[in-house]
Amino acid sequence: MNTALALLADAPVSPAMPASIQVTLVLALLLFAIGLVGFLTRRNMILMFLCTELMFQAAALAFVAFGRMWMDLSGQLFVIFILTVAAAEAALALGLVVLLYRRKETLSNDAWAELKE
Amino acid sequence: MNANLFYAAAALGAVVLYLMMERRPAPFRAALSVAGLSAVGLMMTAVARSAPSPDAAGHPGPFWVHVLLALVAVASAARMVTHPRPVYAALYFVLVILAVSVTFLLLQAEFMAFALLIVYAGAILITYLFVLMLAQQSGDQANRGEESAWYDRTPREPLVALALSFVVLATTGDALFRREGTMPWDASPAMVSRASARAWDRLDDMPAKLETVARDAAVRAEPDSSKHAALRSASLVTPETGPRLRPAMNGAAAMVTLRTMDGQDVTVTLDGDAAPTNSEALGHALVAEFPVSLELAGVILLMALFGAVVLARRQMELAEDERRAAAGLPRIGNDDALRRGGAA
Amino acid sequence: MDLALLPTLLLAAVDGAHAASDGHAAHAAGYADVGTLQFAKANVDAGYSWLKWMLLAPLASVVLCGAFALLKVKGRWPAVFTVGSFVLAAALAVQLYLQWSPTLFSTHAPLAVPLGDWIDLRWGTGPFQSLVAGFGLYIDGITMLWMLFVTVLATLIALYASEYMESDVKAGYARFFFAVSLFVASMLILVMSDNLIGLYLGWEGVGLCSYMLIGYYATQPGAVAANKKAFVMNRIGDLGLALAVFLIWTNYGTVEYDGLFQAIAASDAGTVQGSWGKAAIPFLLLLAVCGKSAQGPLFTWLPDAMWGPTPVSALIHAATMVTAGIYLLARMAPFYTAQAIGAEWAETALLTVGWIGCATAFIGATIACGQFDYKRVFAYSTISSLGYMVMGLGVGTAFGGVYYVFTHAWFKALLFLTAGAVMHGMAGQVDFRKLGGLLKVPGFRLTMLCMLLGCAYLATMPFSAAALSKDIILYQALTSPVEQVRWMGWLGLATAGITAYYAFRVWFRLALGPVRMEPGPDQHGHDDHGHDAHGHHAHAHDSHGHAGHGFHPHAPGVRISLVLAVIAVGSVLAGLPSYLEGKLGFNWVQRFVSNSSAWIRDTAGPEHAEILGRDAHGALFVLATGVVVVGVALAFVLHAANPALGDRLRTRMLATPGLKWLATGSEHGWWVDQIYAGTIGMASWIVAQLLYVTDRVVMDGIVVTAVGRVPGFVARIFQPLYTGSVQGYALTMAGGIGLILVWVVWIWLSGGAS
Amino acid sequence: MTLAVLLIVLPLAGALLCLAASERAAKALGLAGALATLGVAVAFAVQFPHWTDGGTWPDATGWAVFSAFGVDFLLGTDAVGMLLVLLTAMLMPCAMLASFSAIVQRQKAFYAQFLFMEAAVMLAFLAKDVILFYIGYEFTLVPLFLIVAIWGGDDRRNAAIKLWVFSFVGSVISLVGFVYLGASRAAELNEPLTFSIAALTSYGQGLPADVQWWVFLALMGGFAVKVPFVPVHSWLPLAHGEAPTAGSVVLAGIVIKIGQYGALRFAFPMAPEGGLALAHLFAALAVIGIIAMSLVCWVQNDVKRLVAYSSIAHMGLALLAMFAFNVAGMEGGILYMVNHGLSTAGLFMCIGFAYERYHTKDMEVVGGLMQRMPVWSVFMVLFAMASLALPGLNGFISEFLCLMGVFTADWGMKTGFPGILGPTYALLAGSALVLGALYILRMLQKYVFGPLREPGDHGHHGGHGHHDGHGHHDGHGRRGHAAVRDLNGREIMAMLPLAAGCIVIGLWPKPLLDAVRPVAEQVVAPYTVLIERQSAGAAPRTAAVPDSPAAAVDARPDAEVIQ
Repeated sequence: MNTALALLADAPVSPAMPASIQVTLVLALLLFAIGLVGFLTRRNMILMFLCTELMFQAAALAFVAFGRMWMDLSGQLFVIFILTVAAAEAALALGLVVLLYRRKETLSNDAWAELKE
Repeated sequence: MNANLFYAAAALGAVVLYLMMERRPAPFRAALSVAGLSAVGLMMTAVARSAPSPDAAGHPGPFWVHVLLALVAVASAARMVTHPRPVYAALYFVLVILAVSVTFLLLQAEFMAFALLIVYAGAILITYLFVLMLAQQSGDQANRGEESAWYDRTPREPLVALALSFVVLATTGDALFRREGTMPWDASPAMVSRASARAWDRLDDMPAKLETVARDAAVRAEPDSSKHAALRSASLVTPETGPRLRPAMNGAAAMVTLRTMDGQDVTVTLDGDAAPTNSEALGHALVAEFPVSLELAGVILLMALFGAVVLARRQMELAEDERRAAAGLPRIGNDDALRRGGAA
Repeated sequence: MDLALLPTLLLAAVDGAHAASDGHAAHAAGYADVGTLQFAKANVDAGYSWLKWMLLAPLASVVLCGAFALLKVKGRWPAVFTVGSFVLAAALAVQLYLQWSPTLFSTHAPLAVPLGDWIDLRWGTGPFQSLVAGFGLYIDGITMLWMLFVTVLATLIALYASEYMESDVKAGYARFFFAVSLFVASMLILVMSDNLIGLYLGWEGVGLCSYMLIGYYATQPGAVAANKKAFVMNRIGDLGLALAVFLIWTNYGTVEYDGLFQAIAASDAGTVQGSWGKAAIPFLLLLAVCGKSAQGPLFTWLPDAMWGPTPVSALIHAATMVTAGIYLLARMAPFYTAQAIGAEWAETALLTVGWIGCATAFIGATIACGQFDYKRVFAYSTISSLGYMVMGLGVGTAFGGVYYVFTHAWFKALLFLTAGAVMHGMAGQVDFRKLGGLLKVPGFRLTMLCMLLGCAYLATMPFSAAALSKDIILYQALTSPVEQVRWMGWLGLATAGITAYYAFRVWFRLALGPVRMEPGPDQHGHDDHGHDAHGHHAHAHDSHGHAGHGFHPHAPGVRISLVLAVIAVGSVLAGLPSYLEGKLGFNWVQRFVSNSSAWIRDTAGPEHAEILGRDAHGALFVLATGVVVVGVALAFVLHAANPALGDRLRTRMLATPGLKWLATGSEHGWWVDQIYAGTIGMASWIVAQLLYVTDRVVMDGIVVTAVGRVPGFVARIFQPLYTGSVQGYALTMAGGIGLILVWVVWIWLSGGAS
Repeated sequence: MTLAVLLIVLPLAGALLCLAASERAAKALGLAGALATLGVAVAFAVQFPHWTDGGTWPDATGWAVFSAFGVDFLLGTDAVGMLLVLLTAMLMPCAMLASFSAIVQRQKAFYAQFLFMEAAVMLAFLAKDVILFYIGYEFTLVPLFLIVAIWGGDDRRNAAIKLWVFSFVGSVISLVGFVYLGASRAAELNEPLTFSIAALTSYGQGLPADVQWWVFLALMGGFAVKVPFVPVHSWLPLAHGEAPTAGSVVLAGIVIKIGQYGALRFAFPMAPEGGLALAHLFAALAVIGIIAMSLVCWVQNDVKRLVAYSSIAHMGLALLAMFAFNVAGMEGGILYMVNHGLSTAGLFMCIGFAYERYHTKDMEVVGGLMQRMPVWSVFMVLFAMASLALPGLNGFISEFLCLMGVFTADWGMKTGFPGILGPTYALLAGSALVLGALYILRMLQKYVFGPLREPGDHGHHGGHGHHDGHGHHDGHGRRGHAAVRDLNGREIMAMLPLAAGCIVIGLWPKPLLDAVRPVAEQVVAPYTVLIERQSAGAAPRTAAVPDSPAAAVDARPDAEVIQ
């Protein structure tokens, strides 16, 4: 595996060093990207919100990882606030969704395009 | 890092995600998951400096556990955004949260890990599930026999979306990992000492804990068990000037003075274990450094509460309206306002 | 006098004029050049500050009458206030004359009385560093003359009006006397002010009062149109006056007469050659005169001014206000001299003045011949007489002009007041075709005799005050070395003949012949319903007249008769200065002129001169008498002896194509009004409408709207992006973020890296 | 300083009170607030020490509002500002009195708007800091917009929007000039950023000519909209036509004066060379405005629009006189602000009162009102005469000085009236004397005099929006106009101060002249220097720009001046 890596690698393999931070950051990136995909592709309003939550997760991960990297608590503090906002958003968003659902008996956001010119 | 590898992996991931968006036969699905996971793994390796080394003390958890968690999280996230049935999607999201919180644990963010579990998996997700159930059961007739509604089965412009998120992912990753030496992928001694100094300050701010840990340390340091009782009742000495806690040069240790009942002073040296735990530190930081933000967070929650209540009332009115409409009575709710979406 | 040589004289007139035309250029300088000017410095004497009561008394009456008008207090008190204040003013004027004139005539120094500050703008101490125009008095000969006859006539006419306006006691009585008092105050300010801006104040003040009084019958559209016309035409003149004041200040650094005249006297004739800045002054002043005295192109407002109550016509539009122009010319006479503006400019200015006056006199007279409204006849005769006065100043004798102003004030006031009396009695009938034989009507004899006197004076009967004063002008003109001036003289002579004709045409028609009394539209004294809306009083030919039967004219009362008598005597006595000239050795009026800023033109023509090769005095007498006799005789034949002949002649004229224009033209004032309305009026109206449409449609409509539309158009371009689906917007946003990231990472970072 | 602050705070407080109070108490509160402000203004004027020497007062150092942006809250003004403050304080109660019966809906809001506007205007006139001025200048727009948009006539939306867009764009343009001056000053002298008027003035005068050209264009261009100059005037007639009476009064009496005040206080002193270079452009615009607008007045049948157009012409004359750059012209122009404020406000009030009774402003429909309302017609004639500059009334002094300044501006140094316009302009502008008489008298002829004409059923006649007291007229809508009464005591009280002002200023202008002269001299001084330099033959420093004074100002002997 190392040889394969070496073949692919563009640089000499640097001395041993645990890369958990990088891994976490990549995870964050991936989650964010996937969340974005979800937000753009899902038509279900609830799931769209769920995807935003996914992106929140990504952000939280990144915060914690960087906080760990710099040995600083601010990252985790930020995550606390993210949690707060997420909770608030969930409450309101879901309330709205239910409201809209009541109006048109569907969760598809195609039903709501009144902003169109 | 190896940019080409990174991009290649990202592209592979995108393709996999695209293919996951339609229902596939089982073997195809297996192949897909293998491809996707390997794409993730490749990405990890592309950014990782090397094969993981046996863990050294003080370094966050074992590398492979990280990778494993990442795979789980990504896989379930991918499933979540592609699964045709919303309830399952929500459940996959719970999985993501689990993985993430464990990652937090590994990153020594214990409090956050548990908070995430409780708040998300415990509270928010349940709300989501409630709403989904609520909508699904009444939405069934819209499904025309399928196990899920059409709008859950047909993604919107998947290619564009994937292309965009590929760009975001790839470019961001590139920006993060391309240039060597711009980021201290692990804490430098300077950072460590600064962090420990901050930790000692926090401890200094917590006299009660400080006294306890100091007594324990003193007892541990005192071979003569006859003195233990006196030490256990000793109290902290606060000098006229300067802090009670005097960190050592490298910050790895700190000294504090205790005074026993019979008035003799004992200087105790505290080591890293005495430093406040993550939760303690977090709490301290929260109230000592970000009180205003804390208040604001509270205000936000309150407002959300109000909003939720208002919406709830509106819904009740709606129900009322529907009943009146059914009975052929004029509606009382402001229809136009609602139709315009200006209800709330 | 032998009328035998009259024809020969007339025949010889033309070539005679030619004969004297040689050496015109040589004498030209003498015409405008009166040598170096000298003006006695005014001596400031605050001891005379009691003169302020001359202004304050009428103003007090203004306030009282105004209060009465606002509080709608009925009653005759306004008349009492007005007459009382005028009496006081007149008394003060006389007092001033007795007290001050000896000093004036001995020292030739005018009296200056500072009363208070008005405009006081100083931004330095040097010359041209201040614009000061206070409430101050500057009293020299002409001022005193004007003060005297204005106050006295105003008193009499106010008295007359107090009866004439009886029927308005419940309506506009207070308003009327408010305006009259204000008028006298303004007029006195005009003549007594010691600076040009003060004069301007009075100048526009009298204009305002004329405006208010012409429009006194405010419900009559005609009256309101007339007073607008009067004000606007006067405004044109006022613009000239304002510009003249600017120019005067710009050239001499002061607008106060005293300093101004000193500055002119000090200026060196050589340096002013070709300076338009100075040369324009007399012409702008002339423009002002044209406005106020209804001269030249601006004369058309005066006939319409007859919409006002007749006493107003008498006081303002015949006796006093319209002579303000002549006052201005006399006051500013120094500007018409070579020293002030250079020889050729000065002569041009003088000739312009002369010609304008002469032409106006002639045209006015010709129009007067065609009128059937006797009040309008007198109006045009006023224009004509004013033309005479202006011509007098133009041909170089301010004395003649001012003297004629003096005499004219009396007999013209008399004429209007008699006309008023007739109207008053005949329910506002102003068409003399509908009246006749009034001499036989009991109660109207005095009136008609007074009118006879007035007409005789208007016709400048020999030895009448009017003749004596007018002949000075003619003498000056006809004996002038300048050919053009002599032509003015001949034209003036012709005008005199025409004047004699139309004056007596009116009188014969009114006084002689069978008694005819068709009442006018206006029936005050018979029923009272007409008074609540005080409009019916005007001589408007509106439908609601009443049938002629059973009409009892009511003869003028004691006040009117008294005033008529007094003014009649006054008109006769106005000739005294000439009658007594032999005894006193000086002419009373001339002495005023020679002790004023107009002294440079106080001559009555050369002592020994020739007209047509004969002694000027005799010849002029014969000529003047001749034309008058001819005119009167013609009038007698056509309107007294055989009125039918006159009417037939007129119908014949109207029938003959070649002569039709003559009759109709003079009846319609040579269509001047129509021409103005058709050219200037119509053109500017069209332009104005175009401008308005442009402003609304083009500026506000098209341009502004177009500009306003731009953002809308821009928005249209991006509209398709807004599909309304949330994810559409999210997609756009993500795309934007992607682009930024691509730029950052692939261009910026790569550029920065390695 | 406290008095100055009070002048701004008092109306604000009054406005808030109005909003808080009940509909019934609104009138009383509004009037009380305005009167209290008037009292403070009078006290301020009494204490004001610089009536005759052109100084500014009070001189207290303000506190930095946004020190980062160099904005100091610094109040103080000179004699001209004082006059305008007094005018404002005097007009506001009159305007409110005038609208007691006209405004029956949303009274709280109405009177509150007026007090808000008063506060803003006071801020604009008292500010010693450009940005403060700008804040006040802009804020006047909000109440005005609302007044027109809520209580206006039928076309009020259109009018309000035009009013807003025009004024706003204009003031933004001048803001650009201000910011440029402030920023470039801070950059060039590398001093902390400041917007104090004094600093910017002294800095602006030092700028090179072509820069000044742009600065002046920006500042004056902005203020020209407010004045308004042709061709950016088209918002004014509409706004006047639609605004309620009090709105027109304030708009004509105060708001458009802020534009002229801005020109006087900022545009002229801050970029003299630019002013000199652009003088002929703006003077030409002014002359066009005078003549064209006067002619337009002549064909107006909407009497309110007539007065609106006339005030465009009048302000054109005032600005023209200022562009003569000599003491007489500047002084005349400044006096014109006050006098025009009095007479035009009075005219609008008269028209408003008649409109309240007949609900039409069309002179074809209603006229000859003298028979119905003699007292009203007295005021009407008085204000009309004042606005056609009859000597003895206030209009005369200013118009005479304006024309004189313009006329004598060409005589170089001799007259002590250096300037660059000259007789040609004066002659053209002087036509205003005649045309003014023409249209004003036409208005009187149709509207006041002549046979009585009344709309058949005024209940539904003419454009009256929801604002007018329509309700109490319906009762006798059919029974003709027997119930139409002459002015009542309140209305007379509302107009008396204006009438008194017209007469007093007309007969005794000396105090005003003395108060204004030093200020006029200060404004003129730099121009005198420039004109001297240029007429002395020194090459003008101006870059090649249109209407560069090089063409216009060279000392010409009188003989050659004949055009």
